[in-house]
Amino acid sequence: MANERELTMAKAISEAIAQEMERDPRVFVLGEDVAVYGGIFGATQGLVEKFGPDRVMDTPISETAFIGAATGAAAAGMRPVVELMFVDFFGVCMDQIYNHLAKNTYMSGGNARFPVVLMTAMGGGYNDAAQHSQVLYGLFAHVPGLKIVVPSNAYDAKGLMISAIRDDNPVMYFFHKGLMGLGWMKYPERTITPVPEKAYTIPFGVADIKRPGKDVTIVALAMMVQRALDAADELAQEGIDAEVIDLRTLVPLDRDAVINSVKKTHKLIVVDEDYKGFGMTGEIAAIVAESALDYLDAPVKRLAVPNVPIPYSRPLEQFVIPSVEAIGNAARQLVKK
Amino acid sequence: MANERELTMAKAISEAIAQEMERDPRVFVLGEDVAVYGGIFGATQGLVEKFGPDRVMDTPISETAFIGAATGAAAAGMRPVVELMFVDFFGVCMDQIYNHLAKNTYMSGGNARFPVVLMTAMGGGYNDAAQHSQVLYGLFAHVPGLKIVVPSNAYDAKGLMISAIRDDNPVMYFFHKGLMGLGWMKYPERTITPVPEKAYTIPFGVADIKRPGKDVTIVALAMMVQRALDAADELAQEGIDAEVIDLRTLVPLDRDAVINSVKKTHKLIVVDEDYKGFGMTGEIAAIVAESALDYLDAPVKRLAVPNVPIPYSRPLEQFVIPSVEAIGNAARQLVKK
Amino acid sequence: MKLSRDQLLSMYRQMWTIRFFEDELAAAYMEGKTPAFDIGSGPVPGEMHLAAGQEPVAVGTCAHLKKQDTVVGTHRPHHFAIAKGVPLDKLAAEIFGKETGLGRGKGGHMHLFDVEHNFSCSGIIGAGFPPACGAALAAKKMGKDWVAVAFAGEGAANQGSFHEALNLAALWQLPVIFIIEDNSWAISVPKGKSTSIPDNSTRAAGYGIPGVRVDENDTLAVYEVLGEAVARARRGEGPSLIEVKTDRYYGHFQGDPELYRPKDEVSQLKANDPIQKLASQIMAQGAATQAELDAARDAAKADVAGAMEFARTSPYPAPEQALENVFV
Amino acid sequence: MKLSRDQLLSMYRQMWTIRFFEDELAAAYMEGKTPAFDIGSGPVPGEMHLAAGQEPVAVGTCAHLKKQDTVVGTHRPHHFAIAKGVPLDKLAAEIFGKETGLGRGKGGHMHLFDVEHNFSCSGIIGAGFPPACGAALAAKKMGKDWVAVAFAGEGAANQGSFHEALNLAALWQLPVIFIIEDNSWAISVPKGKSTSIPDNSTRAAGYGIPGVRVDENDTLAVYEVLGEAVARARRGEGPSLIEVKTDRYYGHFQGDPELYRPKDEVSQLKANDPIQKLASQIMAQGAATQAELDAARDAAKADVAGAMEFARTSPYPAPEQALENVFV
Ligand SMILES: Cc1ncc(C[n+]2csc(CCOP(=O)(O)OP(=O)(O)O)c2C)c(N)n1
Ligand SMILES: Cc1ncc(C[n+]2csc(CCOP(=O)(O)OP(=O)(O)O)c2C)c(N)n1
Ligand SMILES: [Mg+2]
Ligand SMILES: [Mg+2]
Repeated sequence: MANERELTMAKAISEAIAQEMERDPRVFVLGEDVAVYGGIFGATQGLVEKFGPDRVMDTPISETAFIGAATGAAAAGMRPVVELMFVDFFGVCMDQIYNHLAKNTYMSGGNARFPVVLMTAMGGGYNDAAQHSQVLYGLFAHVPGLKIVVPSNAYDAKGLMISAIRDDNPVMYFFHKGLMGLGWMKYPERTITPVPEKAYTIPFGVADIKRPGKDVTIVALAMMVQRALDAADELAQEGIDAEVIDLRTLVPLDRDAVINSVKKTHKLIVVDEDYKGFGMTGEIAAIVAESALDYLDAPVKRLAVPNVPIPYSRPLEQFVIPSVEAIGNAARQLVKK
Repeated sequence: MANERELTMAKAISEAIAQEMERDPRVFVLGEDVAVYGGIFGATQGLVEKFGPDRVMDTPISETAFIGAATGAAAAGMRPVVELMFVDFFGVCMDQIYNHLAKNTYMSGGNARFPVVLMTAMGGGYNDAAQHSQVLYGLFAHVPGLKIVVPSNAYDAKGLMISAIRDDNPVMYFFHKGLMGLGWMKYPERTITPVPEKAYTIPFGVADIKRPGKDVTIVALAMMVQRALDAADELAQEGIDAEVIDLRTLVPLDRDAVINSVKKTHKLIVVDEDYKGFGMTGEIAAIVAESALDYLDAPVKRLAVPNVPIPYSRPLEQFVIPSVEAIGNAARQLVKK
Repeated sequence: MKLSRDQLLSMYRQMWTIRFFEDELAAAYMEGKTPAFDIGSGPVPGEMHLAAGQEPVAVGTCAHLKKQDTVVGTHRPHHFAIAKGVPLDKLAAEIFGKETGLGRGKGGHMHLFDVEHNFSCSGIIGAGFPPACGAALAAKKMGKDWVAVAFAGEGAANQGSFHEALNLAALWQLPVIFIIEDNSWAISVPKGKSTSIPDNSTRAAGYGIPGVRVDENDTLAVYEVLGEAVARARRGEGPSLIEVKTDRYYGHFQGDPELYRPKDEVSQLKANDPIQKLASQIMAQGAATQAELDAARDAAKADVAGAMEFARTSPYPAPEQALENVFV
Repeated sequence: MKLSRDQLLSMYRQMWTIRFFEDELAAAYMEGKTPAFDIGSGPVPGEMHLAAGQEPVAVGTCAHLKKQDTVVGTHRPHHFAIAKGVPLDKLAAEIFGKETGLGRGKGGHMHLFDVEHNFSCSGIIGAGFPPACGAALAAKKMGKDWVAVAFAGEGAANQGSFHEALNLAALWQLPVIFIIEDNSWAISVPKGKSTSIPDNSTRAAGYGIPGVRVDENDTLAVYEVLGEAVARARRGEGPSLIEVKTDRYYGHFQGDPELYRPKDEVSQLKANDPIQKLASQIMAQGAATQAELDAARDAAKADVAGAMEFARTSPYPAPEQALENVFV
C-alpha cells in the first residue's frame, strides 16, 4: 500500500522540496554543497539531478551573501529554500537573518513579503564538539519575525516542509542530524515513518501529542521527543503513564497544548537539547507558571544542556545532553512526590 | 566631600576604563568612533586625549575583524575593551563573539584566557526603530561562555566595569543609552549617583535590592529597574510595598536573590525591555517554578516587549516597552488577588 | 549618452526635491528639540541621517533605472528613495511615524520599503549588498533584463558583506551594480583611517569585474559612468563596482557636534554645489533656460511642501497596531 | 634563503610526522566503524579532516616561525599544529578525547589550543583571520618582532572575515601573513564554482599589500616565498597575502564518498608527492644521504606511534568535568 511506504526524514524533506519545486517554478534551492553533494545531511538529495543547476545552486562559503540574496530574491518574487549547513554557523550571517529577513515584513508595515525557507542542521550526540553540535532554536525563537519549525520524524518533516515553502513568511526549518536516518549516523527507529506520496501540509502552531498519558507531561522537540518516548516506554512498565508533547513549531507556539496537558497531569518536565538558561525550557515553564500555576502539583523540572559549550569527548558529551535515563528519572521523582 | 561627587553613567564608565588603563598597560580600547568622537554614547569620552591613539583606536566598520582581533590580542597577553556601537549590530560579528571569544576557554580545557570586555549600547524609547533599539542580553545569556553585565546607574556602572576589566574571562557589558545621562537624550534622575573617585569593584552574580519591600517582588535590569522604582514609589502611596531587585549581572545569575525575595513576598513580576519569548522573563519565572513554587501565591507576571520588532512611531514604541504604569498595574493586580 | 531636455530638467528637479526634502526635514527635526535637545522629542524623533550634497550619485544613477529595477539604499536613504521614484508623501509620512507612511509608521527613516518601486534600505552598514544580489538573481531566473543597484558609503566597503556579495555577483554574473558613495567620512572616521587603499574601485580587480571611480560630485559624470554599467548588466555581462566622490553637508546625524571635522570643510564643499553645477551644465548645453530651471526648482519645492503637509496632517497609528504585521 | 642540512632534515622529518599522523588517524578513525559506519563510534568519533598531501604549506611556512609567533589554523589543522611545534602526545590525546589532551578532551580535532606554542584553530570557515590580526596587533603594541600567520582554505577566501581582516591588517600595518591553502576543493565545490577569479593572491591589490601565489605543492618554494613575507612583517612593513597550491589526498572528511571528485584525481596527485619531491631536492643539493633521510622518516614514524600510544592509553575525563572550564 502506497500509504505504508516508509521514509527517512532526509528523504521526506527532499521529497517535499522536490514536489514543491514541481508545483511552483519560483521555488529554488541554494546553499553550500546542496547540489552535487545533495546536502551534507541529505536534505537536498536528488534535486540537482531532477531540476538542474539553475534551480539547485551550490554557493561559495559566504553565508551572509547567499542568505541575504535569498531575502532579495524573495522580495523580487522568488521562493528560495536556502540551507545553512549547520545552525552553529549562524554567527557569520545572523544580521541578514534577524535584522533583515525576520524584520523586513514588520518594518514595511506588512507590505513586503519574504517567503524564504531557511533550513539548517542541528544537534549533537556524535562528538562533533562545540561548534557543530548545537540546536540553538531558542535563540531564533527569541527574536521576532521567524517561524520556527523543528520536526521529530519523517511524517512531520514532509508536511511541515511543504507548509514552510507555501508560507509567505520567513520560516526557519531545523532538522536534527541524528534523526535524518543517514547511513552513517545512528538514529532512533521511530524517526522513520510511513509518509504519503502525495503532498500534504501540517499546520504551524499545533503541537502533536506523540503519546497520551495522565501522570506527567513531557514537553520536547526533535531528538528529545524520541528520547522522551523511549523513557515513556520504560516508565509505562513501571506503571507511570507519561504524556509526550512534541511542540513541532516554537513560533507559533501551541501554549494551549502545554497548559491543557498540565491541567490533566499536574506535573511538567521540559526536555531540551538547547542550553538550559534563557531558552525553551524557561519559556515553557514560565507559560505554566503564568497560566496554569494552580494545577501544578510539583515543581517544574527542566532537563537541558547545563550552560556549557558542547564538549567533544564522549563521556563529557553524553553527560550534558539529556538521556533517556535522565528523563525517566525526572519523571520517577516527580510522580513519587 | 569627594564621595558625594555625582556622575552620569557615561562618565562613570569612561572613568573606570581610564583608571584601569592607568593601572595596567595591557588595557586598550578599540571600536568605531571611540577615539576622536569619544564613543557615540560617551563611554570612551576623554580617553584618546589622555592615552593617545595607540591605546584608543578608531576602527573601520568591520566588527568581525576588530572583535576577532580583540580575542587574538587577548590570547597574546593584552586586555582589550572593545565597543560594539549598538548591540543590534551583533549579527555581523556573532561568530567571533559566541563561537570563539565565548567558547575558546572551554575548548582549551581552561588553558587559554581571553580577558576581553565587549561593551555595547542597548535600549530603546527614543524612536530609533527595529535595528537600533533592542537590548538582546537574553540571547547572549543563553549561549555559554560570556559573563553578562547590565548596570542601571552610575555607581554600579563604574564598579562593574572595573570588575569586568580585571576579569580573566570574556565579559559583555551592556549600557542602556537612556541611562547614560547624555545631554541629548532623556534619562531618569536616579541613574546619576554619587561615585567614589577611587577605583572599586562590584562582584558579579550579586543582585542588588534597589528597594526592599514585602508585598511583591519586581525583578528587572537597566532601564526597567528605574521604571520599577518609579512604579514602586507610586505603589507605596497606595500602601503596596514592592521589592525591586536589580539583577545587575545575568551571567552569573543571582538565583538566590530572586528565590529569597519570592519566599518573602509570594508574588513575582519580571519586567524586561527584551523580547518576551524565550528570554530573561522566562528564565526567572522558571527558576521560581523550579525552586520556590510552593511560595508563590499568585501566577507569575511577565512584562516585556511582546515578540514584535521595535516599531518606530512613538505611540507604537511606547506601547511595546513596559511603562511605569504597566508595572504598577501588574503589581496592583497581583496584590489585589 | 545624450540626455534630452526633458530628462535634464527632470533630473534637475529631482536634485532640488532631494535638497528641499532634506532641508525641510532638518528643520522639522529640530521642532520640539529646543531649547533642550532630546533625540526622542518632536515630530521627527530618533536618528536622522540627511543626504544634502549627495544628490549626484542618486540622481545620476537612477536616471538609468526603470520601476522594475531594484535599488537598495543605506541608513542615509532619502536621496536614493526620491530618485528611484518612491512617492514623496508616503516617504515623508513614514519619517513622521504616521499610519499613511510606507511602513505604517513601523519602519522609520532608515527602514523604507516600497514594493511597487522596488526600493528598500537598512540601518545596518553593508547590509544592502546581498539582497541586491538576490534581486539580480531573481531577474536572471525570471529572464528579465532588470538590474539591481546597491548603494553604500565608503565606510561600508570595509564590511565583509561587501566582499561576499562582490564575489557572488561576479561568479554568477549577476546584473547588479555596487555603488560606493564616498563622502570621505564614516561618522567621525575619515576614509584614510578606515580604508587601506585610496580608491575602492580598485577592489574590483579582486573579482574580475570592471571598477570605475567618478572623482567629482557631478551628476552628469555619474550618469555617464552608470550608463555603461547598467547597459552591461542588462546585456547579461555581469556586475560592476563604481565609487563616486560626493559631499556630506550635514553632520553624520542631526545633532552631531562634528568636532572631528575641519571647521570650514562644509562651506568649501558648498562652493562646488552639485545642483549649481548641473544648472551650469544644462545652461552651457543650451538645453534649458534659467526660467525653466527656476520653474523646476519651484515645482520641487512645492512637491516637498505638499509631502510635509501630508505627513504632518496624517494620523498616528493606534498603539495596538504595534502587534500587527510581524507576519503577513 | 639557504637552508642548512639540519634544517632540511628537520623539515623532511616534519613532513613525515604529519603524513604518518594523518595516516594513523585515518586508520584509528575506522576502528569501531566497521562493518557499519557510524560517525559517533570508535576511539575517534565526530568529523575528521585530514591534511595528508598538504604538508608543504605548513612546513614551508612554520620553518620561519619562532615559538612566540602565532599560528591560527583551520578545521583541517593537524599539519599546522605539528609544524608549529605543538607536542604530538597532547595533540593526539585531544583528538582521542582524553583528559591528557590539549583541551582535556573538551575541544577535539577542530579546536586545538596550545598556549605555549601560540597555536589555535577553529571549525568555522574564515574565522582565523581576525584573531591572527589581534595577535599581530598585540606584538606591535608590546614592541616585539613576533608575527602571526592565519592559514585558510581557498574556500574560506570568499568569507567576509577575509576581507575585513585584510583591510584592518593593511590599514594598521600589522605583522600578519594570510596564507590561502588552495587544495582546489571546498567539500564538493571546486574553486571555479566558488571564486570569481583564478588566483586569490590578486586580491592583495585591493588592500595595497603584496600578493604572491606559489603554484606548486613544493615545500622549498613555500619556504622561499614565506621568507620574504615573514621578514617583511618582522621589519614592521605590514601584511602579505600568499596563496599556495596544494593537494588533498583524503576526502573532505573521513567517510566522504567523494562522488563529486574525478576518480583518478588523487592517484595523479600522488605521483607528485611533496615528500618525495623534498627528498629529491635534498639529495640533489647533496645536503643529506638516503640513509639520513630514512632515519628521519623512521624517527617520525616512531614519534607518531608514541603519540598514538599515549593517546590510547590515557584516561577519559570524568563525565562531571563537562561542567568545568567555562570560565577560568
Ligand atoms: C554593522 C554596523 N556597524 C556600525 C553601524 C553604525 N554606523 C551607522 S552609519 C555609520 C557610518 C557609515 O559610514 P559610510 O558607510 O561611509 O556612510 P555615510 O554615513 O558616510 O553615508 C556607522 C559606523 C551600523 N549602523 N551598522
Ligand atoms: C562558516 C562556515 N561555513 C561552512 C562550514 C562548513 N565547511 C566546513 S569545511 C568547508 C569547506 C572548506 O573549504 P576550504 O576553505 O577550501 O578548506 P579545505 O576543507 O579545502 O581545507 C565547509 C563549507 C563551516 N565550517 N563554517
Ligand atoms: Mg561615508
Ligand atoms: Mg579547499
